[in-house]
Amino acid sequence: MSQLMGVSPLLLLVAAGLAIMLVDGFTKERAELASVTAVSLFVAAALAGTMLASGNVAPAPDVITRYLAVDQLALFFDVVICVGAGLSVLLAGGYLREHGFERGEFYVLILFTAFGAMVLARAVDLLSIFLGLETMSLGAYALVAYRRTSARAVEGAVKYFLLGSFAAAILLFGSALLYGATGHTDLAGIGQVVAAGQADATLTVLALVMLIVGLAFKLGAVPFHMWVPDAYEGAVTPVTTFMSVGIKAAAVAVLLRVLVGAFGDPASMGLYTGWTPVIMLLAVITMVYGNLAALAQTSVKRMLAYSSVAHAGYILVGLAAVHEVGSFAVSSVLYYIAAYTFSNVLAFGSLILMGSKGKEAVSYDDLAGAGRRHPVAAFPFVIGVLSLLGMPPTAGFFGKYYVFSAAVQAGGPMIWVAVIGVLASAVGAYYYLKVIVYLFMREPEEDQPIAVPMRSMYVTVTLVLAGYYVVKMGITPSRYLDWAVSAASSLVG
Amino acid sequence: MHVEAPQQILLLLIILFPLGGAIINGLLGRYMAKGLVTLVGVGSVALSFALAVVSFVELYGLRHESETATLVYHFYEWFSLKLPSGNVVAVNVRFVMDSLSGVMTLIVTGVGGLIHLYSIGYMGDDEGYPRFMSFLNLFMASMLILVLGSSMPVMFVGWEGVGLCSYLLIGFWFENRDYAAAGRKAFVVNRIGDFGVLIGMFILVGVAGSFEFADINSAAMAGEFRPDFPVWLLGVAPSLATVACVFLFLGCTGKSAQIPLYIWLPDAMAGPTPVSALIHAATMVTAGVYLCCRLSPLFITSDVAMSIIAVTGTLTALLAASIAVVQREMKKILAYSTVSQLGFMFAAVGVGAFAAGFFHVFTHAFFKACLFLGAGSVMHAVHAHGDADIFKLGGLRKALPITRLTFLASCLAIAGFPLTSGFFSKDEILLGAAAQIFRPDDMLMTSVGWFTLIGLTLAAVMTAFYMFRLYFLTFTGEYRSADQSGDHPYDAHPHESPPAMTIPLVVLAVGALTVGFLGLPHVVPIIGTHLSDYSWWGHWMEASVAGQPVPEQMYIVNLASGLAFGAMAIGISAAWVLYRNKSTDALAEKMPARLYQLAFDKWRVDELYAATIVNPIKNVAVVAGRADMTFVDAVMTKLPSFNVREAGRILARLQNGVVHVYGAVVVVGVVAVLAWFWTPHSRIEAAFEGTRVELTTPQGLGYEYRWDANSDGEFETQWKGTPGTTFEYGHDDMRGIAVFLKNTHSGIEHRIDVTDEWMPLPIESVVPAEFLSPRDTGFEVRIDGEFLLFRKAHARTKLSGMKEIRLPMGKSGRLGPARVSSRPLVEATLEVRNAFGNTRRATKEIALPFGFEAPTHASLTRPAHEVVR
Amino acid sequence: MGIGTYLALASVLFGVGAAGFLARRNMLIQLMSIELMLNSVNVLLLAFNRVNPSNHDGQVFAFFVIAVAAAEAALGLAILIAYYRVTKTLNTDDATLLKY
Amino acid sequence: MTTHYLTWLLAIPAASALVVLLVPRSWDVAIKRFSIGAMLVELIVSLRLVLADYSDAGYRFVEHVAWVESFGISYKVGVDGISLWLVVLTTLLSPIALYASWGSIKTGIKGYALSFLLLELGMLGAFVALDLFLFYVFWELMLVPMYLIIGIWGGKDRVYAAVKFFLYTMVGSLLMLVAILYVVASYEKLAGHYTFDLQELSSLVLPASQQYLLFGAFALAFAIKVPMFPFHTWLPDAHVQAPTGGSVILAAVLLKLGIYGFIRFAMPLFPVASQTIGPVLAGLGVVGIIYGAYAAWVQRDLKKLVAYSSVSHMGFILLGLFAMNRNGISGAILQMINHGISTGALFLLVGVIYDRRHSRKLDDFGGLAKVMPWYTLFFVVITLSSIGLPGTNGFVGEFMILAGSFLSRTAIGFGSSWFIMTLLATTGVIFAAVYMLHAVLRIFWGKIVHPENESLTDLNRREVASLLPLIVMVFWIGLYPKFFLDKMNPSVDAFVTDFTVRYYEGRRTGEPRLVDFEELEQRIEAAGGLAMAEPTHEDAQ
Repeated sequence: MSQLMGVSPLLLLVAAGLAIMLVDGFTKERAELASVTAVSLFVAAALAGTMLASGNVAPAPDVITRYLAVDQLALFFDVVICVGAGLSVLLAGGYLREHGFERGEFYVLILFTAFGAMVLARAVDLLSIFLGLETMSLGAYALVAYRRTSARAVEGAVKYFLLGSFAAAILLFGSALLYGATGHTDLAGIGQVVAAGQADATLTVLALVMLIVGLAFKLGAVPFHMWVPDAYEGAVTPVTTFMSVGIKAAAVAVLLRVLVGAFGDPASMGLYTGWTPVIMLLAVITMVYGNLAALAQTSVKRMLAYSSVAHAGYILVGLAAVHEVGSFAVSSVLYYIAAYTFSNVLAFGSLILMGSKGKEAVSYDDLAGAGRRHPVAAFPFVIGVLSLLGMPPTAGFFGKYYVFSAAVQAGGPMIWVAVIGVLASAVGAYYYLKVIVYLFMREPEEDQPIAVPMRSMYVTVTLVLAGYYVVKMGITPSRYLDWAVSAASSLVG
Repeated sequence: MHVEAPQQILLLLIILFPLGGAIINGLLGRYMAKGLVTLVGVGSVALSFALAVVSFVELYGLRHESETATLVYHFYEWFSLKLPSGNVVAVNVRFVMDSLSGVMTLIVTGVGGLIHLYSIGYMGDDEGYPRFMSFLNLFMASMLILVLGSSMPVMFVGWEGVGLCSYLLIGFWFENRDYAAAGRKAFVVNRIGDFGVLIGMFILVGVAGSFEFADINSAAMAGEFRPDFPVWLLGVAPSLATVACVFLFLGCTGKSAQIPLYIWLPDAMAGPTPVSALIHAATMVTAGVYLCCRLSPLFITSDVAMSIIAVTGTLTALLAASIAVVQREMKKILAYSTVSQLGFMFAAVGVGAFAAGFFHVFTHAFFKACLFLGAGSVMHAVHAHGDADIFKLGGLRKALPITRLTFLASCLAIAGFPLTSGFFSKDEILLGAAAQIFRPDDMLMTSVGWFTLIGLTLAAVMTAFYMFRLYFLTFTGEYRSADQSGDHPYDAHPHESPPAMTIPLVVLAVGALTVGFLGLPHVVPIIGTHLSDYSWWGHWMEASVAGQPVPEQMYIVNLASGLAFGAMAIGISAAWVLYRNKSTDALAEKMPARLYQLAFDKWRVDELYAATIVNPIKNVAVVAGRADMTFVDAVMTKLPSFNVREAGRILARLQNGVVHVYGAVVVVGVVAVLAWFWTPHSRIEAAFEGTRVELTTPQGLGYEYRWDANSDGEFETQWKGTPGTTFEYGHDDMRGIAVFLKNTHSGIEHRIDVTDEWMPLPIESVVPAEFLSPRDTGFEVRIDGEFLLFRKAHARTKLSGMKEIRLPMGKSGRLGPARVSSRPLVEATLEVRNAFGNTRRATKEIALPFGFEAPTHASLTRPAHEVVR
Repeated sequence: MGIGTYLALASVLFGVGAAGFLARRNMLIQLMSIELMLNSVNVLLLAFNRVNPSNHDGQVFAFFVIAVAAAEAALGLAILIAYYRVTKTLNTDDATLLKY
Repeated sequence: MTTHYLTWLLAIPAASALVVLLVPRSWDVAIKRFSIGAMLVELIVSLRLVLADYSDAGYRFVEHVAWVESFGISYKVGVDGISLWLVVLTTLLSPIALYASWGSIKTGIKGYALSFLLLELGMLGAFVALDLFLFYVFWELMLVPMYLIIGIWGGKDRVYAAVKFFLYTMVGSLLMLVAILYVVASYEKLAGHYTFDLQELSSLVLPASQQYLLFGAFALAFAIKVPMFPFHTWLPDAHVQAPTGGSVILAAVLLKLGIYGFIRFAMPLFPVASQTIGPVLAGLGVVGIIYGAYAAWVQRDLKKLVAYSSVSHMGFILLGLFAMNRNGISGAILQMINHGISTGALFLLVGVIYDRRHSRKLDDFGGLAKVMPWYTLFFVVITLSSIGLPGTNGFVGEFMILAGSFLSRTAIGFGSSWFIMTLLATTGVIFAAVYMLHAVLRIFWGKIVHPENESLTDLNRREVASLLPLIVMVFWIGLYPKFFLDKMNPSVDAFVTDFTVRYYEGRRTGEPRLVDFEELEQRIEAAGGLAMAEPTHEDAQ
């Protein structure tokens, strides 16, 4: 049993998922499913966190490590995904009940989706990547379609599903080509063959292109981001929250593992010849497009969707710096995704909090004057957007600092990427501030319905937790930095 | 050697009393009884006067011990400046009473005290009386700081302080917005002058290394101001002294109402009459003359500046007098008269007769204060507000006997009637001007002397004329408001003013008649006797004021006196004929109407300024104000933000909701990513090791490489998977020679490909112009065997006497502020092939950091197109 | 037959699938196109496994792909049905409630 | 022994903000008293800093605690003669501004007090930070409260103004962040460890070509804050819309941070670039002087007029700063204090009539001297200070700045461009009188034309209490500036020397390198000092 400690968070989730499925099937009373689910996710996170903090990763049998890495990086993502999912579940506990469509399968789905994401995050074999990806995606498709009577929800789900499957097929085709080119399906083996130059170059390059595309799609990088705003808007807000943190984190993880793990040799990475310039370019257009398009939104939810596209761009900046500064860049990406998880939960959670039954807050107008009437409820929103915007002393600032620091250290063209990045985030300031403007500086129009904050212990707890960590990771980031560094070291020595 | 008396603290108290009075009356006056206000206001000045007298006596006594005795009070260090030389110049709050400032202090406190006294009667009923007293006291304090301050900045405190008081007092009746505007005009115009004083001050401290007048003057006497001003102005190189003096004089023209900045003074008559008497006649406006006298050793260093001052003073005297001749209002006439008299003083300064100029300051204080106060008395009597139209007056000698007599005395003095004070002072001025004419071998000075002498004489004629025109129209004939006809007639029954007003009048009139004897000249005209060994005034002033020597030749003395007397006589006679017992403006009827109108409109100078200076500036300001929120804000804010917002809107539109489009965009992305990998990429980098060159390029996935290191068309290496190669270049590989010019300052580098033809070397492309001396420009370069030859391109470029410089190939050297080096150029070619079989060729020119042995002529001239590509 | 043939077949299948996905307006057919694309991968995997006979990774992989494809199809159909229930159409051109 | 005064200085507003945050909204009076009280305690603590000995350069009250060790980020604070008075200015103006606000702020007392406390924290932090990261954190931190103050309690177009303020500042400071990162990265490549410690980073000498870009990034951030023409257009909007207290702090302290940034960070780190670009910035300062004055002259809104006058005044400060000598820099620092006092007071005074009349249009006034004599007195005194009348504080600063720029170069004192710049700048003295007296004329003199002005009440006790300290400072600095200058001069002298040495080192370099400047300066001093001079002209060898 101790041999399975390394993957215990995974097992825990599976067990919890199965248990809840059973419970849900046999009871009508599902009042506390949210807390049970959340607790199990947090326990999983705590398990992973303890191992991560102690630095001792329990050894695992080869049969597992062949497909799923048991290392610091995996644990780091376990924590991020579980925490993201757990907080989303708590939000759901408040949100779904308030709006009256709470059903047990939601929690099961989110558990299995999180499971898939965690599998994906530690996948070190093309097969496990595919399986993790599909597990996660199928859960996510279903979650988006959760509110199945809503036209927006099902339309979002359809689009997400069609495009997601299309991208998955591309990724899969790339995987198969890679297998053909190297004769391996495990990333380590592939990496060795590629680095040695023994792989079939043509197939490798084609595979690389397809893998980048497939993973960039999951990450939501422009121009593979088109599903993001629609799916995010269509899904119920807790699901949007989870997608923007958990799924994105998993995508980052696998991107790191594939690009750095399998294609980490100078020739494939090369600043002038390999994937680095591609990522750099993706980063630039993602940051610019995400921020500019977010500017034009009237719906806060959709704005946050575009903003999450923009944040994918910042993450890619860190990734593009790996070529030059290695683990520093990797850890910057890790820190960023962790900081982003809390910030985003805080922002989405606040948006949830600002509405109540029949008066859900979605657009800016819904927020007008709410801050003046309910300053306590609006306060976390302010912290949230400021963190997303990257104002000190919040986690978001530190994350951004870290990523751009990596870019600047990488030097050369990366400095200009950083410059574009900061300018784009200055554009971002506008729409984030708009939230504060509407909350505190505007009054609702005459005949406009006024948003009334919901009263929910679940949401409150979520916001307190997320807000606490947003501030804590901004003021005393050392511990989390250390975790990110040690996690990064398991990928790049 | 300075002899210092023990009770210097008096100097401070002289200032502090009025200052304290100002503060008390200013803050609490509103709540105090009128009597108390008076006590504080007048009492403080009286005390100050008493202390001034005590100090002056002290100083007088000390003069017997030492010629240069001064009283000094060092208060505290204000702040300090550090000069580029590293010396720290302390700016001390320090007061000095020497012969010049001693006299001025007496004038200020004495005349000031009388005017305070007068104000009790004149302003006693005004509801702003405490405020008035407070301002007046504040003025006294400022003026005393100006006078007693031992250094430029401290003087400047008073200088601006009196300007402030002037502003406050002109606009004393602030409910009349025109008055307040006149005050503002005075302040702003004075500020223009202050601009000059500030700049002048900086030049002084830059050269003399001190702000103290004493140090500046000794530096001036040591000739430190003789060198040329380091910045060329309009293509000429004036001396430091000239520039400094011109700037300082600009300040004087503001404070002392000279062309071009005199325009504020006539408007300043909006203030209550005591203010006009004290500030705008007796004391403040003479501050400019005082400053010139203070710095007389400096001014006298610069003939150019002196000439400018003399000419300006003369022109002002003439211009103002010509305006005064036709004005109809008492105070306006007196105002222009003041401007004109100030012109006299500056003319005196300009011809080097500083003591005479200052003597005129002294006498002028008496008669002009008396005249203004007399005018005030008249206005008080007839209940005229603001100003009194002399054509509505007349015959007041009966009603106002004391006023009339004192007024007459002052008129005589200002006209220069023999043995009155004005006679002596004006005579001295003309004497100074005349002396300039006869200065040997100096065309500039001679012509300035002629101009000044003639101009001042004319002005003196007009002075006598308009003063007596004023006198006759006011006091002789019949009282024209008696029958209450005409517009706005004055009170039908004028009465003499109370004693508080008449006493000062009498005192001042007596002074106006008698103080001239202090300046009893050394040589008496016509008679030619030496009355005494020296003129008392001249001797007294000698210690602190420089100047041209007073001439003793009889012909000069007689010429000056004759002119002065003649001018007076002509002026008074003309006025007698035209205006005595008359009620109409006889001159106006005789003059051409348009000329009269023009003179009456003050030659329309205000309008000219408005049209040429004020309005253009104001228009620019309006444009700037509008442009800021439209143009500048648009360019800096609105346009960028609009662009960003629109870009966002358009980009968001791409997201049109249709799945196919989404899918298509994904495919586009795939194609784009693939496109990057479709063709190989390379980037040649060269590293040097000895004479071997290591050529590398980044490795790529599945890339193969082959090199043609010397670009001769033959590949040295076969296709291989490793990117690098090494190569040793020889003569035959050389493509040319490049000369690199590098600015060691900025790191900017410029490359020139050289041949064996002369080519210009654009040194200015790397070295900012400010670091180039003219000789650095215009180099040419060419190759000569194994050397580079540099030579000057133009005759003016000198290279340490050498015609040409040789620089061995591959070595580097300095050319002015730029570093030059030469490098042989070679070209490397690389072909890369990637997994898709696509190839790409890259070439790079490499400048080798080492030279070859003498390159052959042929290899250098091989044309580029012969190279096989 | 050389590996090239399989490769060509797989590519063609994949291309057809992709083209179908991009060109057809019916969601159901798009779903089928995706299945086609997945199947092309199976062809590839099997072919490559033949080149690397030391283990059965490719074949195992193919099995998984088949299984997952089935799951995906099931879920996809469910979503399409839900969509159809709400909108009464499966035409993608009409699915533009969410845009900009 | 380490003292913790600076930490107290930062902890008090932070803790007070926390307290205010937790107190219920309805405790208005308690919140008001508490926040003012906290700020007064703060003032007292800051006065303790003044007591220290500043007779040689170097930082006092230094505290150094590692914050994020792996990145070399530390909590390092200290004051020297340059920042000392700015700290005191902040602690003095903050309570005054807050106290004065209670006249007009009636809603959201809690949020307002909270914002003010955080603002004070940010400003003080930025002034005392000796770690670039820490500085940046505080620099950004103060942005948000100011944004809220303008945006929530401001005038009609407050949202536009607030967002404009925020975005303008943000764009500049983000580029500065990249530049900071670059400097740190360069340092790390040479020294092998990360640090944001200013004193450690100071040993880094970068090649000129890099300095230009980096200085540009820093300069943009600071120039926007100053604000330097043409980056000033946010200022009039922000000022006009901000509530009185906000305007006061904005003008009095926030703008100073731009200049302070130049002195503390941009100039020592990039001496070659500042020496080369400095005159350009000084030139833009001169443009600002004249342009600001022109624009101020034609404004009809009093607050806008004062705002543009700030542009003009800050131009003077830029000019003094880049004169690169003790006079100019000391003058600039002193003038920062002066501008803080006089412009702060002017905004307070504008607030006084705005509270009474709800208008700031010059046209709506006239003849107020009749009904509000005390107000008139205060206003005129402050006006005189603003136009630099000798005896008031404004004069000393302006005089030193102009002297500094005039005597900026060779022994005799002038290079032609500086001569002309000084001439033009000095005309600003004239224009200052023009626009300020224009305002005074329109507001106070003349007859009362609007009947509603006849019943205006004179200053009340709260207003007098908030203005009086400033009036005292006006004359104190005006009459005895030595007290202030003596504390800053040693630091400024050291700064100038240090800058000169750095400049020469920077010019020599082709590659980034580390130089032990302390040792170098000792060597130079031993060799008899160093005078700033033009590059010598050597002939080609």
